[in-house]
Amino acid sequence: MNRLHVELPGLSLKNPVMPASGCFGFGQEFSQLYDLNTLGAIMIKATTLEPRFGNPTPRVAETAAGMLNAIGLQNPGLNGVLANELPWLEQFDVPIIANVAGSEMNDYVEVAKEISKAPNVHALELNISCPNVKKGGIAFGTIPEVAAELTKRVKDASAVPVYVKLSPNVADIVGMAQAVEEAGADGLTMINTLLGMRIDLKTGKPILANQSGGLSGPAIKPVAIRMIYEVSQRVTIPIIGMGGIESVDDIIEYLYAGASAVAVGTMNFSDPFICPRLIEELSNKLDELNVSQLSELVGRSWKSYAG
Amino acid sequence: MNRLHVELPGLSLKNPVMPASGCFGFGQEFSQLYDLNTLGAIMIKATTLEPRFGNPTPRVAETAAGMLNAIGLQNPGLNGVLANELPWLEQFDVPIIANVAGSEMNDYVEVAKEISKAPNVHALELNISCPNVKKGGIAFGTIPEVAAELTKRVKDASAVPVYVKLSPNVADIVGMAQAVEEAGADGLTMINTLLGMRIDLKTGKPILANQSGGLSGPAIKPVAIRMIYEVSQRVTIPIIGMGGIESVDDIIEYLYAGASAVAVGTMNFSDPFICPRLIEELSNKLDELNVSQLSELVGRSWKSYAG
Amino acid sequence: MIQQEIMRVVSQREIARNIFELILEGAMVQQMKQPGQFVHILPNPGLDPLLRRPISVAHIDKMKNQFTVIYRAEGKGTNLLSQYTVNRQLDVLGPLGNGFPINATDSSETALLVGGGIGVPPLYELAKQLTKQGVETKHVLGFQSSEVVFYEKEFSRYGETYIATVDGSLGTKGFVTNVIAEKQLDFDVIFACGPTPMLNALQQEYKDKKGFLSMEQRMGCGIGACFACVCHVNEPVNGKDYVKVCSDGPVFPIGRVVLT
Amino acid sequence: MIQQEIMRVVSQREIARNIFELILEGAMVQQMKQPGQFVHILPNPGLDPLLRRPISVAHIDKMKNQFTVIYRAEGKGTNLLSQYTVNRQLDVLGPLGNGFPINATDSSETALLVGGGIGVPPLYELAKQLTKQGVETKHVLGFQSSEVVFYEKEFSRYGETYIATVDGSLGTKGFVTNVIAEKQLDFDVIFACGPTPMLNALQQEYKDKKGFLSMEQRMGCGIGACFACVCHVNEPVNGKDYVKVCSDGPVFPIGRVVLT
Ligand SMILES: Cc1cc2nc3c(=O)[nH]c(=O)nc-3n(C[C@H](O)[C@H](O)[C@H](O)COP(=O)(O)OP(=O)(O)OC[C@H]3O[C@@H](n4cnc5c(N)ncnc54)[C@H](O)[C@@H]3O)c2cc1C
Ligand SMILES: Cc1cc2nc3c(=O)[nH]c(=O)nc-3n(C[C@H](O)[C@H](O)[C@H](O)COP(=O)(O)OP(=O)(O)OC[C@H]3O[C@@H](n4cnc5c(N)ncnc54)[C@H](O)[C@@H]3O)c2cc1C
Ligand SMILES: Cc1cc2nc3c(=O)[nH]c(=O)nc-3n(C[C@H](O)[C@H](O)[C@H](O)COP(=O)(O)O)c2cc1C
Ligand SMILES: Cc1cc2nc3c(=O)[nH]c(=O)nc-3n(C[C@H](O)[C@H](O)[C@H](O)COP(=O)(O)O)c2cc1C
Ligand code: FES
Ligand code: FES
Repeated sequence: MNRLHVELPGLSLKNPVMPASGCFGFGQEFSQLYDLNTLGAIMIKATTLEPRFGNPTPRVAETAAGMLNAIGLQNPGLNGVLANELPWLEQFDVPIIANVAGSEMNDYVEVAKEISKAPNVHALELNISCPNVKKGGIAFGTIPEVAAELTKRVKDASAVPVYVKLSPNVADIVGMAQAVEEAGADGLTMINTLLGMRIDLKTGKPILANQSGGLSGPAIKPVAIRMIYEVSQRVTIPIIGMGGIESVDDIIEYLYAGASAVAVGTMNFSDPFICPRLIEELSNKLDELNVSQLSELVGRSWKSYAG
Repeated sequence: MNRLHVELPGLSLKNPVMPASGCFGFGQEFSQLYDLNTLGAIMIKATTLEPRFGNPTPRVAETAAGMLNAIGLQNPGLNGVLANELPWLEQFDVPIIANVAGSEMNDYVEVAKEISKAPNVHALELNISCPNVKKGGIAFGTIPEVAAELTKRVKDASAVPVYVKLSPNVADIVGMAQAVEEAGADGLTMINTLLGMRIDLKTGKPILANQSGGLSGPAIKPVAIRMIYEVSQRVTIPIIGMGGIESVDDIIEYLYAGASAVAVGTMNFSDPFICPRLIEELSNKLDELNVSQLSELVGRSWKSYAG
Repeated sequence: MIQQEIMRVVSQREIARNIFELILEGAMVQQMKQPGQFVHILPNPGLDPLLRRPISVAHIDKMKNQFTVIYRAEGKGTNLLSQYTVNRQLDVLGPLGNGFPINATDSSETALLVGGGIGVPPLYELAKQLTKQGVETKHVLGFQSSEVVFYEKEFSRYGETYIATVDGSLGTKGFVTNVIAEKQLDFDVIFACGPTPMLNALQQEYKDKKGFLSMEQRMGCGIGACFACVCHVNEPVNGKDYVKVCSDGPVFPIGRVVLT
Repeated sequence: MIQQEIMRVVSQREIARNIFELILEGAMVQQMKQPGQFVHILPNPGLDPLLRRPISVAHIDKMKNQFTVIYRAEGKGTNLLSQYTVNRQLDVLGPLGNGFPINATDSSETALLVGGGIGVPPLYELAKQLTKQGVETKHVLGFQSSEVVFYEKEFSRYGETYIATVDGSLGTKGFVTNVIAEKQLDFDVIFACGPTPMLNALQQEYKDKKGFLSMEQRMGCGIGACFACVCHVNEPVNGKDYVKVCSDGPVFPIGRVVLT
């Protein structure tokens, strides 16, 4: 039996490592670098009902051990993704997690309904936490009642399990997690980016054309670990953890905190081969830790265990 | 006229740079390294009504471009500070900003009342945002009504202007800032630390004995800049900015964002001479920027200005 | 094929104020196809700074397995880069993007190569390859001041070379467009790389000419996956209303991209 | 006086598996007073890693303006440190803390120096200074296994030296306490540095002896300002119920600090 195997609602993963949404497009570019079949899953870029161009540029800025982005959910729209992106991905034996976004609840519901029918979409990731769009996005992610309502409606519409992606820009992450769990979420993915800004010293204006953007990368890892540690003890649904993962030790830290699988975002840019590398290293790490199944590590930081 | 001079409620600062609370003790240690008279002000460690030992150790952990702390407000208590720390600081011609903390509203009020009478205390910094104490602390910092009520009562008790220190662990920082402004705050200091955690891979448990702690350092700077940018446009009281400042460019970025002065925390540990160094460099920077008064830079990122 | 390679520093020298010429060695050089392609360099292992820096290929030497980049040490990453000494190792991703189409010109034609500041480097390999093809090249290189002028002699070897400096300390005072007008330079095709205002001026002036412009944008991935570097286009390309500078460009036919 | 100094690397060598001996040169050496003091080293300019690393002074050479540290390359910072080669520069803050009081012993007495792992280094300068004062020193040094044993010969020069290894691959199998019991070592004063369980065992066993223990704690500032490194004490000291390891210690009289 494959020690790296992870079983989650809708997802039978050969390993727990997947690229995070928005950092991997729809896979085509990275497929030129390595075989996508090595991945546990792929979280594709957010899909909205209509095609979107997104925000003006500059859309990224560097920060200490992190970066800001304000892409603004650029994507070819539901029809484009259904017609081109998903069929192309069918050549790989990798479950796709479709990231669903919108400005109105109805948009979300419509996208969820259609995209969840695609044969290789095994789960949805409900993006209620994107900081970079004027309407919707993060608003859904900071008010528990709204998030719950949206979760319920998407869940009703979806043919596959629904993971809700939580925003860290809240005072009470546990309350938010419990609200969406109660509304029927099958799992959580956390965390999305923190809201941040950098100012260009030459112009005196924000670097990003959108002014503020989402902070990601190693800088935010401690925030993610803290939130997963708290939430995993208070919900029964599984968590896919993300935020600054750059090493196999980081993966272990996420598992200990309470994540069942992990996603790598920003670090794909600094090291485009990071996902296959981590998957390889993870196997050795399990030898070192002397565990026969990855799941033994999940939640170790708060579970009492023998040994 | 001194170009670095900054005039704020209760504070006539010879320059805008001061050490942040908790990163400088009560000044005695750093006074062995350099002349404290060079500083714009000193934000002393939080004072509570009774002496506190604080949390068990380990109390600090390193993170990517940042650190976590869970000191737990260790301090000699109001009487100790009044009897020993503040009198010792009187030898310096530097305004003291006294950081006030507590578990109950009454504690805050009592400390504020007494400590604000000390001759060298020119302002209070109301710490409603400490993540490292079980009672009070951050609870006051995440509910606007509670924060407002506390501000009002402390303001009534204090003999000097009151700055409220905001927690970044909220969804709506502007709402919080406006609530305390309305309650009578004379200024804001922002930001305190983000809640974070790291897990020790050897033990599988959180590194900090307190489990979670406050994330500080350059990692959080983009979050601080974003919040100051938003808040400074929506309140009329001045802001003292902090979070990861490590260079004179960072100071300019804070001023552009809307801060009127800045505090340096974590970087005092990596570079104990950072405050006097930045003060010196700031003067040259003003030449370079060709400005005759520091205040011209405040809020440039959102003010339209000629040139 | 895009490779990630730990390359060896062959040499590094400051050729003008804060302008460095860095020669790197490794197998990736064999993959370099066109002048105008770029590499994505990680200035430091570790997390600070975090992102790679896009730098154009300025000269390719396939025989020696070496290539040259020329860059300005400005911010954190490029300053760190300038501290790499001989034999140290550098993490490079490349070659990336689509460069200048040298086959778009034939040997009877004259090409005008226009570079501004750190937009000059990719034109050097271009001048070399065009010359080798028998194309006549003229070069107009614009800089801030004489202190940051570089490679004037090197370009002269391939053809007439004019310098413009903003402060007039060398060559014509003003911009590259002043030189072209003043010297009444004639050409069949124009190739340019430099700051957006320069490209914009050229695009407006020569929209009916054959020409190719190399663009800059802040980048994340450098390979087309993150949508950081998109630009609007004047007419849809392959059914899309945008292009990505990193993977569709950085070089585009004149008139294609909306410049402002 | 505490100084921050950019010091020069005089030498660096691996003296046992992952154990490095690093010699640094600079004016700060003149300020070093006691064995057992430490320095706070910034392993890297830049922000990753962010914090300094506390490392004990293992040998002082005032004539040459040089001092030695011995450390284990373990995490991010110490691994980076181990890559510094001769003549590179390192940002050091020090000397910090209060070390072993060598005047607490007179020349008629015998001192037992007990070190565990990377707690061994500060005892080396201590052995030297005590010997110079005419004090007889015996050394018990505990390690995990023979591969990480270091400085056995160097200590032997100053007095009887016993090695314990947990796996028995060198010297006595077990802990330093096993050696002391087994060899029935006699002494008037004990000095120890090592992991807390070792210090705890010694403190319980020898609470009535004259002795001094050097402690470790995670640190922020290293100079007493941040309250990261406090320990409870058994009896109030100067009216305080705690001490700071960095500025009150790292060496404390046996029995003073609550160890668990
Ligand atoms: C396709 C392409 C080719 C380039 N070729 C060259 C070249 O040959 N020589 C040269 O000197 N420069 C070139 N540049 C510009 C170069 O990438 C930037 O000067 C460099 O990234 C700045 O990094 P820094 O560490 O100095 O600045 P920092 O301020 O530390 O950079 C912070 C972040 O902003 C990005 N950034 C800052 N300025 C620019 C810019 N002008 N363009 C793109 N990203 C920027 C950085 O990449 C980094 O992510 C090229 C840019 C692109 C897009
Ligand atoms: C007073 C004192 C003297 C010391 N002397 C020596 C010595 O002579 N030789 C030696 O090898 N080691 C010594 N240590 C331990 C040494 O400081 C740690 O091994 C080192 O800080 C670990 O850093 P890292 O980069 O390897 O680990 P990382 O895991 O990258 O460290 C992360 C953070 O945790 C801190 N940390 C991790 N482990 C320890 C530890 N055991 N003690 C204190 N902080 C820790 C680091 O300083 C850093 O802030 C001493 C510690 C103290 C407090
Ligand atoms: C350039 C970029 C684009 C992103 N786009 C999306 C997106 O479309 N949908 C989404 O849910 N998250 C998006 N994210 C957030 C990431 O999926 C991830 O949650 C976050 O970056 C934290 O992980 P990291 O630190 O490993 O990057 C994006 C992040 C980046 C850096
Ligand atoms: C070790 C440590 C102790 C702190 N103690 C306090 C405190 O007592 N009161 C307070 O208001 N803030 C405290 N802070 C927060 C800082 O004052 C500051 O708001 C925060 O660290 C962000 O600034 P920085 O990134 O420059 O450190 C502490 C921070 C650190 C790192
Ligand atoms: S930089 Fe990522 S798409 Fe161009
Ligand atoms: S490390 Fe800061 S008080 Fe000891």
